[in-house]
Amino acid sequence: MPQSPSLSAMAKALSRSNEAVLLLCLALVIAFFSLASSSFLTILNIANVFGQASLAVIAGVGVGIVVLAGEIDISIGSIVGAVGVPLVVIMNKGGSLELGIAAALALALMIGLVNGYLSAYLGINSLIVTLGSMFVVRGFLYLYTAQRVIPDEQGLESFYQIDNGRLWATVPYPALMAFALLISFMYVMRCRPFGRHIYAVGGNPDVARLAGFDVKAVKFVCFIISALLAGVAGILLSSRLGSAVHVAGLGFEFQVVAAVVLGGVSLAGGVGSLFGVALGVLILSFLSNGFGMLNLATEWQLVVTGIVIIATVALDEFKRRRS
Amino acid sequence: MSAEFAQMASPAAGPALEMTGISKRFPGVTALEKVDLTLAPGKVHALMGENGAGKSTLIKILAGVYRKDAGSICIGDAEIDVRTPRDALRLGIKVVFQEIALISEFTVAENIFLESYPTNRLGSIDWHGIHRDAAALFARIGFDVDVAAKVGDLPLSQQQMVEIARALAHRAKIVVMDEPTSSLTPREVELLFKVIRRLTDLGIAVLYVTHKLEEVFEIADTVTVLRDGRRISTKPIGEHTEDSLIQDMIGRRIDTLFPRSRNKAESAPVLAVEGLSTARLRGISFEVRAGEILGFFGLMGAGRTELAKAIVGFDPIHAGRIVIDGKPLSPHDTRTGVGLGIGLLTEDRKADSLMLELSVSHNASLAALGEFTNAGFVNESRERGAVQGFVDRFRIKTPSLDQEVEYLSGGNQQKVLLARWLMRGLKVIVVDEPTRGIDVGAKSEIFAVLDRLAGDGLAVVMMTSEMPELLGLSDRIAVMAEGRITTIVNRSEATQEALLNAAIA
Amino acid sequence: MPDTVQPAMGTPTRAGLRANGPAVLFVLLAILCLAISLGSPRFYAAENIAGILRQCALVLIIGSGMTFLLIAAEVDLSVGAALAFAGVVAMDVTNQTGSALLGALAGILFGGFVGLVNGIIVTRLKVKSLIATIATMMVLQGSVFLYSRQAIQNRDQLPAFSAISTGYLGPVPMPVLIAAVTFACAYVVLRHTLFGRYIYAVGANPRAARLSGLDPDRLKLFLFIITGLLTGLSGLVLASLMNAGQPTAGRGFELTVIAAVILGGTSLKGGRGTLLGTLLGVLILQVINNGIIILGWDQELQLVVPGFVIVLAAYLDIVRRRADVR
Amino acid sequence: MMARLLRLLSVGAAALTVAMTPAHAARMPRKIGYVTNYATHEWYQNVIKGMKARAAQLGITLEVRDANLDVNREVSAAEDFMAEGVDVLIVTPVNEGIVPLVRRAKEEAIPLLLEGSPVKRMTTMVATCDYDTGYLAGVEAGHYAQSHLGGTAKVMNVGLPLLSATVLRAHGFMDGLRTVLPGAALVNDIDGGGNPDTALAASSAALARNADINIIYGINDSSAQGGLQAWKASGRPQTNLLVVGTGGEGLGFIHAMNTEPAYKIEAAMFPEKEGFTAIDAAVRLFNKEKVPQQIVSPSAAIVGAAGWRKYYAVAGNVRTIKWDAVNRLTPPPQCMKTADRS
Repeated sequence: MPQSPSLSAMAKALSRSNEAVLLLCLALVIAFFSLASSSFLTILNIANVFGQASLAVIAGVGVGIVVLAGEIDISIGSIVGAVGVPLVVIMNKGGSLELGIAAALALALMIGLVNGYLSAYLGINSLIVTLGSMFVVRGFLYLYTAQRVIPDEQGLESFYQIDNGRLWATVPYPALMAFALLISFMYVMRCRPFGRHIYAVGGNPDVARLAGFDVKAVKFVCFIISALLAGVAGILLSSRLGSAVHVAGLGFEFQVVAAVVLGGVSLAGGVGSLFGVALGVLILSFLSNGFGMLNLATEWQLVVTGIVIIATVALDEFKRRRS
Repeated sequence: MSAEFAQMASPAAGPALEMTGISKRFPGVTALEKVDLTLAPGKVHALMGENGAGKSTLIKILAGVYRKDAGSICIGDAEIDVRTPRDALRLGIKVVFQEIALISEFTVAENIFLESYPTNRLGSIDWHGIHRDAAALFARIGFDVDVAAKVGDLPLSQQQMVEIARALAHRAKIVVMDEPTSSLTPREVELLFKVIRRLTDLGIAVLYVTHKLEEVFEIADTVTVLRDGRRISTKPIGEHTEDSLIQDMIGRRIDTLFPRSRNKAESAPVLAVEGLSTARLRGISFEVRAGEILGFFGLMGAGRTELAKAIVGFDPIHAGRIVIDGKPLSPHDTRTGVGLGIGLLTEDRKADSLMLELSVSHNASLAALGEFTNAGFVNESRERGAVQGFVDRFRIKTPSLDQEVEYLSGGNQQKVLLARWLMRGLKVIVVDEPTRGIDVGAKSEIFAVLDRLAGDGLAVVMMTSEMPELLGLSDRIAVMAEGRITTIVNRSEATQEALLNAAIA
Repeated sequence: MPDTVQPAMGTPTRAGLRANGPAVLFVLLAILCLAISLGSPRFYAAENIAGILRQCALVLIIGSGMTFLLIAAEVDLSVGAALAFAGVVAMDVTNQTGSALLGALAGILFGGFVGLVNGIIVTRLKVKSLIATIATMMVLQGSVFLYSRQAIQNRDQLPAFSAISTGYLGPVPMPVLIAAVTFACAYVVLRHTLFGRYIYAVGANPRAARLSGLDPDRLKLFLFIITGLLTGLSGLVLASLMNAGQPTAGRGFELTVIAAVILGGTSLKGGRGTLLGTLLGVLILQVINNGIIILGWDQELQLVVPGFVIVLAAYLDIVRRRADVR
Repeated sequence: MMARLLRLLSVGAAALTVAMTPAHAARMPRKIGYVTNYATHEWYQNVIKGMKARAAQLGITLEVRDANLDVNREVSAAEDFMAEGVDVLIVTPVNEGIVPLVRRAKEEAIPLLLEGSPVKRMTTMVATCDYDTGYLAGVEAGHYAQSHLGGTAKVMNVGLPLLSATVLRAHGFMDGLRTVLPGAALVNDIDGGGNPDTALAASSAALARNADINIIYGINDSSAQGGLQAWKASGRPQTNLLVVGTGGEGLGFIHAMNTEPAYKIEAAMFPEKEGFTAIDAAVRLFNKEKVPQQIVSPSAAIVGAAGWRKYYAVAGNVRTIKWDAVNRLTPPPQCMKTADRS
């Protein structure tokens, strides 16, 4: 081979993937709103959108991984809401922020373990499993909080800063967090054996089994990753809201799944990339921000977003059938 | 690289692998009964037997897919325990299955190192090394392929080479090949044999599973024949004749395979295809008469399956017309096709024909269901009656009409699908590789059915890559190459050589 | 594999109909009713039963269509949003024309139209129904407010309109009657007609269905329309029940319906499922909801318990299938 | 229709400007941003109408964004407003999850006015008194029960535990009721989800458990109507029943009072007036005036069909507020109870 084969491989992969298309869409969206609204293309606003998108990016990475492994996780919305409780309660009881975060992640981990065990090892359809845990977790959340917001009474500066802090007073911390997580998981999916195993398991479980991968274990871990990332998103959110909000994350799962599919990840598994997922999230976030700028009523936002999703996915599907 | 190969070519001291008294039972059947098998380094050992004889079970045990119930497997004088495919690989056993075990979304190079990605000291995958080594491997076995290509984009034959290269990559000392030529062109078979000889030169022991006689005589050093899960014989190939092998395999003579009750039909054409062109086919024209079997021969990728799917209206066509009994079939529309009385028995039963979780009865009646219906309501008793009739007539082995078809053997599944078509009055039936993955017993039954159908005045179009099948059954033979029909000859003047030349042209 | 062994020999199972599936659910339902009635005899009060059945009606009407869709390996998440919109349309047209009949027709037809759109997006644009109907759900939730920002009241208090939900036929509440008829028709169609058999076929293997002369896409289009029409019908009943067209109604209703169908043992992969199962699934979920209130428990449990039940049922189904294979 | 309504409003309001506008012409904010929590709900549509009308009079640009009941979305929308640089920010909290937002607004020196419900560390809010509103209606209900229901009061509260405000209303109602009928009992206290269909479902189950009630209280109009519909669906007559709704959000309660015999009392909160008051409060904040913790927007208990005609005129699908009547209501300087102390 004349030039590095791995490079040519990546070049091929990119040309096949629809990330190029997504980048174009994103560019168009941004261009459109910049022209339509003077206050859109300001550093502060763009920074804001990245901050606002970060929750969905973080959770989207997790869900993306699960979908790439050929499963699905719609319990993340409930997890995002639930982890705030141990976090805030422990802080209020005089515990440290670190302790609270540990507890929050522990809760997420627990849910992930259950999801993973039921889906991967008992072989129950993951849509059913996570639908179930979505109900159960939200239900217990309501029970525990009696459907009241639990406010943070310590007012720890560090807790406030987690989501509301900004680097150089512009870049929101959550955006940095999301970026870091995205990059590291992109690296895992591309350059760590485990990442490749996920693709293999999603792409063709039988072959993966023959190749000696522990298919169940791989899926199991994917559910845990997804739950933990949802947990991280939940921690950021409760810092953003300065409290544990029982209704936080309601319907979040739909947004994220939509973004993941929009990002070109096939629900059949094995096809797609986390970069695509991030682009999917950004497109939706910029849309809703821009709509706000144009004072577009909620109803119109819903309508347009829905149509955009259908159009993009249909286009991608069309491309696939062509090639 | 060369260093590694040097190590691999270990002096042929003692057997590479010894299996003794291997037994395996499944609920209801005994798949293997005290089977012994010994592989010598640098030699090709052929494992023969009709489907159902236990070949696949044996190699799956070797591959760690199944666990053996009894017996022992030894490498050298150490007994080994193969729990998982990974174990097998670790022990230097590489099995190349019929269904290519590659991730089609991955590149060739990545697939080769699937089991154990080379990583740098940080534990991240060394992509550059992977592509370099992969290229080197293919150079070794004298096979040229773009290692950066997506496996899904390669033809089957090349995917098989990738599988074999994987064996080298893992320094396997034992390579098992399950029916490796079932989907290869003669040219590709040549290449495969070259590669196999390379492997033996490297001191690798090859277990070559097949049911094709000519190949065995060309490549094998020793032959073991299984029948009904028992070992019938193990001899050096020199001590075998074709007949003796067949005797051992099926305990019955081959000519009984192709019963011919008919004499050549001289009726009007029922199916006429004129200038048919699709993405893969160019100007195909032919006619089939009632009571005639027209065989289509061609190499892999000659376009037989495409033709089959086009003439029943499953795939879109660019040009040409298909006429059944004088009435034109509207293209890319199976409804009128079925209405006019043309049906297709597909090559890939699972993907294209079987409804795995539905019952034998529902599978069999699907196409004819309309005929058991009045005012939209299905008369189940009539339906089941009809199905039962075919179950008896074809001797379909099933515990009940309500059994999920998934749990039937390949042969019985094929009979169910035949019943699906025969239950409604067909004028033309197109059969694509009708005996793929079916054991010899069922084969001859299916041949008999096809023969009888033609006898009853059906026009039969048969796509096949099995020369004996072709010559045994067809009245006329059309040969295809690169989407064209190169020649159509009467069976009487057809010879294997002539057909092959026409196919390669 | 060429030499498939035949493990299932000797254990005949009613393929596609899974006779033993509903049995488990029936026992579950019986236990629930018994337990609740022990906790509170009021459970068996005629009006409570009527109340439960009235709630079941809404779910069951749509559930019948959803069962068709899932068996054909598709799904419709937009029913909740369509439910509300159809109710609004029905009420509005009733007010405009002064005829409850026209209103009812309009509501039902609107539902059918939504189904048509869903069907076209899925079968023509080839967008996976899971994502396609999430999108149409958004569109509907938005456009319903474009149609009417406030609840549309039964302006002229047409008794005919409220009768749709509050009326009785003998002892049977109207909605229950409507649901029963719908269910009966759906059951016969699925179990005894050509169409029903084709639904299973298309769900089990669309390519095989097409080779046998069916048109899977057209059939799926039909199924989306049917589900849509039934959603419209259900929306009409709801609107009548509330005596107004409420744009905000039906949030999350899609999950209730799908949960019930899944609980009924219908496979998300297609090709497997029964309406009997769906009926039991609906009854179980509504009995749970009702029981929690009757027993005066925390209403939050209305989320927790069904969650457990669904997963449990799915698990039992797997266990049973494993047993079948042995 | 919208346009026509606005014209009506501004005409009505124009008459008042003389009375309303402060004597010394204050500096006017250029642009006010309002993040509402549920723009598609009738209540907030009317709040927005009130705001728009007042802003138009004072020549202020008003931009409205909707959180659609998602507090995260609400914070984002407020963020965006601050990035755009509005002069005053008005927020209707979805819940207490906006505390950090309050701090950020302070840090960025943008005056922040809350509407509807309070949160910790806020400067001020404009709101009707939820407890008082319930209380007033409770008193009226008490009198009604004495004269029409034989002096017994067995209440089913179609509630919404989800929001502290709606909980306060229920408390207020019961306390008010007990001032007249000390024996008044809360028989069923259920979660109606604040929307009619959930309210309907929950109520019918609750009625099945214990139908021995004669008063249905709904924490908003949808809940009250859900409860009433459940009562009707169970085949009971409306005699000896009193239904009390809360909010006076839109046309719903007017229609109900006209057509439903039992729907006699409405705890009205006049959303238009609340919006109107909010804009004036925003102006005061902008001018750094001293403002109390809560600027109270008036509420009243409306009794019978005659009652609502006092405050509203209805033409087809449009209701028009009678400003003079509403403005004559004098709100208490502060509420009896608020979320903080509840």
